[in-house]
Amino acid sequence: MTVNEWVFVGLFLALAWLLPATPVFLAKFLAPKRPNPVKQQVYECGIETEGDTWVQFRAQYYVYALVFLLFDVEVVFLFPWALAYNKLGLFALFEVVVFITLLIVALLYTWRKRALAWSS
Amino acid sequence: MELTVESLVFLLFSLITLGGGLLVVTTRNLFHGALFLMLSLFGVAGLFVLLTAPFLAGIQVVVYIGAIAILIIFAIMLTPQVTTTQPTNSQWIAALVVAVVLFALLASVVTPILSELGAEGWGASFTEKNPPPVPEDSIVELGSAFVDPERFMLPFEVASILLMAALVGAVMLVRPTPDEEEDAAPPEVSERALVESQE
Amino acid sequence: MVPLYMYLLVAAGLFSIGLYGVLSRRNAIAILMSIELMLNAANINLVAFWRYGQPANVSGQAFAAFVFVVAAAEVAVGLALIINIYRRRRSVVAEDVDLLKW
Amino acid sequence: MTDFLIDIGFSRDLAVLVAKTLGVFALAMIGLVWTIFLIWVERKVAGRFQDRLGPNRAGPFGLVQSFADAIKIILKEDIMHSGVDRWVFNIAPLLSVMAVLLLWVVIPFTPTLIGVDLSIGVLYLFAVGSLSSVAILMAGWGSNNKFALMGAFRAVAQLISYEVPMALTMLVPVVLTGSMSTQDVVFGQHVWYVFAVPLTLLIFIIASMAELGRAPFDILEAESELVAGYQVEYSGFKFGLFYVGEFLHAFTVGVVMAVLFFGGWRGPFAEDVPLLGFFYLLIKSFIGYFVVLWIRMTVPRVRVDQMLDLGWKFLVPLSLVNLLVVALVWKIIPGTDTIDSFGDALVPSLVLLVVNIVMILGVGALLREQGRRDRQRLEAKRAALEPAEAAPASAGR
Repeated sequence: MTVNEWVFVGLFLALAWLLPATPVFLAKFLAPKRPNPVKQQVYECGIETEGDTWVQFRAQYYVYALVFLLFDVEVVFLFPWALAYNKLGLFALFEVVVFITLLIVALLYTWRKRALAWSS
Repeated sequence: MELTVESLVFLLFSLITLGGGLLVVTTRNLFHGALFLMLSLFGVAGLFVLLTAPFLAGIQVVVYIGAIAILIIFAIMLTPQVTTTQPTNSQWIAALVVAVVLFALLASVVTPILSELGAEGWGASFTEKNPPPVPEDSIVELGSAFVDPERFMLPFEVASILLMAALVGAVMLVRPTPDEEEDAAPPEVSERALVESQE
Repeated sequence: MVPLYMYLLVAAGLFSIGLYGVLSRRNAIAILMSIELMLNAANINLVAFWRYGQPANVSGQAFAAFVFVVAAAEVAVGLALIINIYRRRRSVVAEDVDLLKW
Repeated sequence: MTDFLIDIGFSRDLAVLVAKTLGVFALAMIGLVWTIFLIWVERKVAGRFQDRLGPNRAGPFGLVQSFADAIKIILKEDIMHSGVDRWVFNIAPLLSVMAVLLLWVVIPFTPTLIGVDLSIGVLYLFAVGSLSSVAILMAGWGSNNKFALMGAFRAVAQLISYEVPMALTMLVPVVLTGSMSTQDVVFGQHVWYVFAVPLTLLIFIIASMAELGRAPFDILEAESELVAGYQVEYSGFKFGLFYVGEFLHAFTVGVVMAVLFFGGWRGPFAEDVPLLGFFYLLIKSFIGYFVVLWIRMTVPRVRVDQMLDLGWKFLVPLSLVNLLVVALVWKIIPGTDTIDSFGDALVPSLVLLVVNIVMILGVGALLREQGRRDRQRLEAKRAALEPAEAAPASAGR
């Protein structure tokens, strides 16, 4: 395990910004720029926009993000387990079954409480 | 600290981390705050890579940037005070003083500045520079440690229980309250209402 | 490599910034974000001590991984609380929620 | 390359750095130019599916068409309407391209040619993939447009719903290989994993279709409801970048699928003639890419609630069970921890295949049963609605 292999990733990260940014920068000079008030309106199919952009979002979105976050953490813990799997015994598998079952119980709870239903 | 490529990269990521952090606590716009939080946490992931812990860097990106920051943005959208004219409370000066004093204290403890100035027995010496290399199979080792009954088996299962409890608790809290459910009538009822109104 | 105290210094700085945020911000979500910064400062310390102390022993990495779990649970429940309070009181300012104060 | 640079007088570190930079530049540049070609492929294939010719005027077979489009789009006016969040609005398209380009770092092209063989390769693929939702949120917020923001939220809800099953299916090759490095995963496939764990591949295809945000999962664009989702306010080359990101992502899905399940560069003589391995990978990727296009052209869009239900109530539990079953079988069969030839891998793979077929049949039966019950319930509801006396439909809750 060395740090050096990440040099490539670091360089790529920098370049992956620069390469797409270059044409955008070029377009600043090549493209016409003739703004007018109508053109600069927010596009809402021709109807003038009303009120703030911010509208009340439904709590449903939050529930999905919530379930996702907790399952994400779980998956992250499964990665080293999967990596070491060939060196482990059956007992390790049993532990992971318990680990996953607990989260499935939580998912079932969410499901039963109808928190996962899109239309209430 | 001599100037090498590694120390330059370290400085870059430290700057990203600290700069992002500063912007998080000072910006007026909460959405920008969440984006700066991502930037800062990305810097931390970079520091993890420098510390030869690529696995932790990976989960830093997955968990913090990919999930926690998204959750925070969703929560910001659910509570409409995204921009405030007054982001800080009345005690911000005191808070600033406390933070600066704490930083000075911590810095004086962890760095050898004070002992160089001649103060004996104040700071610990964390001047370690050349630690032994990390073993190749560090992540495999981590995987076995998680399920080893002698090591982290119990924390591993407790982590799962904690996640379960957090999910159940949080879902309890954000479930639509009864009066909100009345607003959004279930489709079955509305269909019935439609039929009844046609009569 | 960079000497250990540089990492500790960065962590101390991040922790202080987070502390300032927790003490001074009014919006509860901003306070939560500052707490995340403090948790990350702790994580930098854990990993740095692991790397410079005993890299052959994975305990430092394991601890950091468990901090991720705690952070995730904390954010999930914390934000759910904030959303719930917002529904009841139409406010996310931490000072307004003072029902249990003295 | 490095040796040559040292010969002409560079210092060792600098030579490595220059060589790496050139490699990075080549990989990223090829990725981007490749996209322009992919747009032509996609339009041609889409044309054939819809009984049209597709582009055929500019150049032979219309090959130059997309290059012309690319030049044209740079010359388009870049409209920044009032109230945009300038920085957020400008960075979002760059980030969306970057999130896809970065995936190419760990793709093994031949036994020897790979950007960099990271020890956490598969986790890296997962981590970089999760960045695209950030780009979408930024685009939605920066646009200062209700439709864009709403589209972004739907899009992110979709992406995160399918990220969990995606990661769980990526874990299966890791379990089978015992390594997270993508190169090791390819080396480990003495029997291609598609022949051992076809169910995993199916889940992976569905999840990555959803990650792509294309039909049948193109709810995030939903032209008729959200105008164009989070891209609505973008014009000129910034819009083009979203386009590039999407097309490149579609092909990248094919490549990742080939690497994880179809043996990557594996094929006859690939280990002796590296170039051959590259062509094998290309062919396999194009087959995967064609399947993605095929599904896009033939399956109608699903509803939001159907999409979320499919993710959380079907794919997540299924992929968890699938992972555990594969792990269990892998542990029960003796000798799976020391596989290094086709002969070693044959028997375990056959057992896994049988188990997988049983699972697929079981899941199919379950789905059929569920579908039958759903239809009955709908029939009952319709019957109850016909007469004036409406049955209390919500009694079940």
